[in-house]
Amino acid sequence: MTEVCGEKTVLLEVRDLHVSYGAIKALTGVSLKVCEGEIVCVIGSNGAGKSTLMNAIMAMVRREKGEVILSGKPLEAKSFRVVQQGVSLSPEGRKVFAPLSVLENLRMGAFSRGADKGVEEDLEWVFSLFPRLKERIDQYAGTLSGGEQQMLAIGRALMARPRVLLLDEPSLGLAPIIIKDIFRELRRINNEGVTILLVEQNARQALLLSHRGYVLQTGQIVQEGPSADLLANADIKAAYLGGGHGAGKTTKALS
Amino acid sequence: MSGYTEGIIILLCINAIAAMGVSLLTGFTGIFSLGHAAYMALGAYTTAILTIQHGVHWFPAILCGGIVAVVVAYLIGVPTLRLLGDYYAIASIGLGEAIRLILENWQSVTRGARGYPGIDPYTTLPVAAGIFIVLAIGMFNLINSRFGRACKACRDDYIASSLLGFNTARIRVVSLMISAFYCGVAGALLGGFLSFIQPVMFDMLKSTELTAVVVFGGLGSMSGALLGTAVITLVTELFRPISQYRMLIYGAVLVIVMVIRPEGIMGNRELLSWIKAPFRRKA
Amino acid sequence: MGTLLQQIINGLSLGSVYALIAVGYSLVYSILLFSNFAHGGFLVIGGYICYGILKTFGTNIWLAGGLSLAGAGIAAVLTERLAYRPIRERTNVTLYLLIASMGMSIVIENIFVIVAGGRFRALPPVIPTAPINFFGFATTSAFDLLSLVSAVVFLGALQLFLLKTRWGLAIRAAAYDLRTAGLMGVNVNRLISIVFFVAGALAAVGGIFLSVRYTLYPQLGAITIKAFVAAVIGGLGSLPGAVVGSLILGLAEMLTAGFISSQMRDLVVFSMLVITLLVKPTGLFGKSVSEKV
Amino acid sequence: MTAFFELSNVTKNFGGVQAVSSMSFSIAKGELTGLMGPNGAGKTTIFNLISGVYDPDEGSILFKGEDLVPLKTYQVTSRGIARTFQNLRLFQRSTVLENVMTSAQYHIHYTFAEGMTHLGRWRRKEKEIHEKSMDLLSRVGLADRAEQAAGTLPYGHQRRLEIARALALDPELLLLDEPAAGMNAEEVGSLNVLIRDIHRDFNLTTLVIEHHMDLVMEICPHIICMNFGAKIAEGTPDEIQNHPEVLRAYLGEEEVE
Repeated sequence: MTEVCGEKTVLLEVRDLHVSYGAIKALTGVSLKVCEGEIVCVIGSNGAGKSTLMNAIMAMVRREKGEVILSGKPLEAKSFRVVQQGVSLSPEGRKVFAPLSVLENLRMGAFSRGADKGVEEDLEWVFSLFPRLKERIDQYAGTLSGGEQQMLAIGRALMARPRVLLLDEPSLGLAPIIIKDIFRELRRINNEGVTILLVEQNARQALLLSHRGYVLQTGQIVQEGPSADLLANADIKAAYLGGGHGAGKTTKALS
Repeated sequence: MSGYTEGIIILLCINAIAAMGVSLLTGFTGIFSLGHAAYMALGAYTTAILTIQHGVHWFPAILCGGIVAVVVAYLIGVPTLRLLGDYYAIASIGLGEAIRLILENWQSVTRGARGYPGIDPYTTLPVAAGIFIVLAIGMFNLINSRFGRACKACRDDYIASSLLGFNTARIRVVSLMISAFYCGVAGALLGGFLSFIQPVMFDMLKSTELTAVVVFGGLGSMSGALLGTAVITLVTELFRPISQYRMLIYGAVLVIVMVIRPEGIMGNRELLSWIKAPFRRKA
Repeated sequence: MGTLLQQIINGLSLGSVYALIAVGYSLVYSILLFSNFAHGGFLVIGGYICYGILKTFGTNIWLAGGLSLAGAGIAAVLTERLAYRPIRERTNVTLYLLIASMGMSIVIENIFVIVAGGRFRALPPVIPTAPINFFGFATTSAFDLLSLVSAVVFLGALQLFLLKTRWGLAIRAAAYDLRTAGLMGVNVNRLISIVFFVAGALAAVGGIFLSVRYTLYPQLGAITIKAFVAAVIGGLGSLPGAVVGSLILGLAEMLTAGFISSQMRDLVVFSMLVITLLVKPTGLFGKSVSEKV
Repeated sequence: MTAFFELSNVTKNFGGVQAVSSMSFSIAKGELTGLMGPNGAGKTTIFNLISGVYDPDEGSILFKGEDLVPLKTYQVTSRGIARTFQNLRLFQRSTVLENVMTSAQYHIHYTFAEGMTHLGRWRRKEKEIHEKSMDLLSRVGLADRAEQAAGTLPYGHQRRLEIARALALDPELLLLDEPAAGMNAEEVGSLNVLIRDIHRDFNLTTLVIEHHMDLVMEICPHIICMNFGAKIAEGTPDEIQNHPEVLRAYLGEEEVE
């Protein structure tokens, strides 16, 4: 665990993160590292705490204990500061601003950059990644299809020019063919130098895309390693498909 | 007992009856109303008109006052209580003001804005205290019964409660009707206590005062509503020499309670939790 | 015919003042989803600042008006910071905000009762009220036209702000989803302060015109109830709804006063509220919101 | 011969997105059926359509021969259907016991006047409600937590409390929406046992939405799998496990090694 990044530098580090909602403990001591230029995925079933992890990094929920560090500097406890520090999130369920146009949604993504001249360039960059968005530039976001909304949500998060892009379930509710498109674009985005941390239920897709992976189960990391290893490891399927109970049976069925 | 003390106790009883009504609606059913003074007005005017113009004895007249308030609450409640949250709060202001305007403009019956004088002083201490005790017992029993639990269920989660088989719309209306009855009776007693009523006594400020007391005492606590009434009525008496500060204090109480302790003095607990369910002690 | 035209102009003028108040109220509602009952207080603060400055420093309406707008805006921001923010940060129960705003409304009103006294005060005659003749058809007052024009100017400015600026965009986004707007790097607390400032300043404009129309007194804020009604008729949280609802209400009031009886106008207002709530509870432009199960 | 419960050709759109499309299935009396599928497949929407939160755009939902579509939510309950919620909907401010009593009173009546005066049947019936609730709480293992505020229970316990609250309605058809979400392996194990036991002991017909594939496989002899609002497979656990569509839905579209 000591040197996951080897030669590369650690860009984002989560250290012993705890989060509770009232009496409900959602995260109990999550630690992980994301290296410069990497795609890291966190997989786990419904209710494992994946979205809570994303929201805690973004300071949308209170980090009860532990910290999140970006290039040696702790991320602040206010969401707008986190975005300014260089982390942005494409949230679960996309959450595009339905009554705003595609262009306005993208401009909202660049809000933290103020009057930065690079915004116009980045708009073109996002349109080059997702040409469908350019075709629908003046359309209300609410009228887009699910896949287009997901593209918009990712594009919007990219408009903040983040050092780390967080993605919360980009495959949620999308048809396989669209998921494939989106994951292909994610690889391209990564190739252009954006470090990505994504949480996914669609474990196979996420592991195929990422370099390294973590398995989250009821608020704790239970396994980690290079994605290829995780993918080959039969227990993983059981871990994210279920609580591990009766794992042998399921694993057999799926192998 | 001096007349002054007696007056304060009567006033306490009247305010407490109205506060219990509002507490059931706001604290237990989760409906925020800003028009409950109108139900007091209906009770007060009905009783005054019945006793003076029709020679009815004060006791049935007070009951009628309560019943008129219930009927109006029903007519108003059925259509408007479908609305949730702020919509109902605004509707209740509108309805409250409309009732007050009708009382002001219906000269032939209500004698208009100048008020209705000459009401029998039927609200003596035994009458006020007796009615208060009966209504208080009824209210405490009610919140510890099926209906009380149904109200709280609607307040906490109306979707879940409708899926647990509660007709939430009906529970909201019935809760409004009961609270209107309590306010109607309180209004009737107020008329008998002051011997004079006037539409302006039942304006939005009065409604706010009722809510302030309940919020201060604790939303979801009936004994809190009584405690709130006691504290606020007595403080008001203390501040009588500087009465222009009275409303300022009401307002400040609302804000401060919401900021510091939104659950009020009592939270949603009762002062004497054994009132809740006598047989539960052995459990 | 002449009377009708005249009442229509008066109605639109009154409606446009309601619109200034209703739009600010609706704007706050769209972001925080609670009815800010203290909104009427901002109007009164604006009115008294204007009155005070006109009385003390002579009759420069531009200075008095500007300071009045700024003062009411700042008062609104302070109200939010002191009373609402601590509640917002602790809970998402909007009922608590509603009750606190009721309290703030009473506090503001009674501060003026104590400090300025309950007297009715007339603003010095800085706004012309001379009658103006309309091609011989009707006469209306310069004041009515002026309040109509001012409302159009201020609402137009608001519209430009919302459509053309970065913060305006953020406000529109936040009106749809405040949480997600926060994810975009918007300082949500600052955004809310801006919204309250704008709402307070617009209320002050309404307050100045209302104090000319009805004189100034601490309970003048009670008139916001009509703006609330207008906002509900138009659809809570919708800005075009607030404007349309206000104009309808202003017209209804003036036509009732002109052709039926002046005592009936408030009753008409409240019956319109009831009818709207019965027929289309979400108002003319409102969206129905359903909770996720 | 009509089925005990039958969904036929049910379709529901939300603003152009088809959440459920032409879904049909039936459940025999006494069956323990699993409804599985990835997140966003439309499982919870099915529950909301059955319980009357939404009305379907097309199709019918028959329970013991009666169409549930025109009924309001509280009327659906009165026909003998109870459910739990994916995002817990307990009465947070009430105690654990009060939560169950709130639904246990559904079949134990006394009049409003008796409630107000605490005379007549009040004492006896309240006691009945109380005892029934305590029994159910012991059943789900929460009896010692009865006086605690529901919102302060740990996650797994809150899910069990929801089950007790639904059982207190004496349903014939019980709908469980992701009862194991957020539970750890150990809790899931004992939940399995609980679901199977109550299904048997209360003579229930049960429909369980579950994301945990192994939980469904272990307890449900009959499984329906859906994705994108439509049924993709139905059958026994063995059939489901080997169904290519199911594996694709769960593990991504490529062939499974």
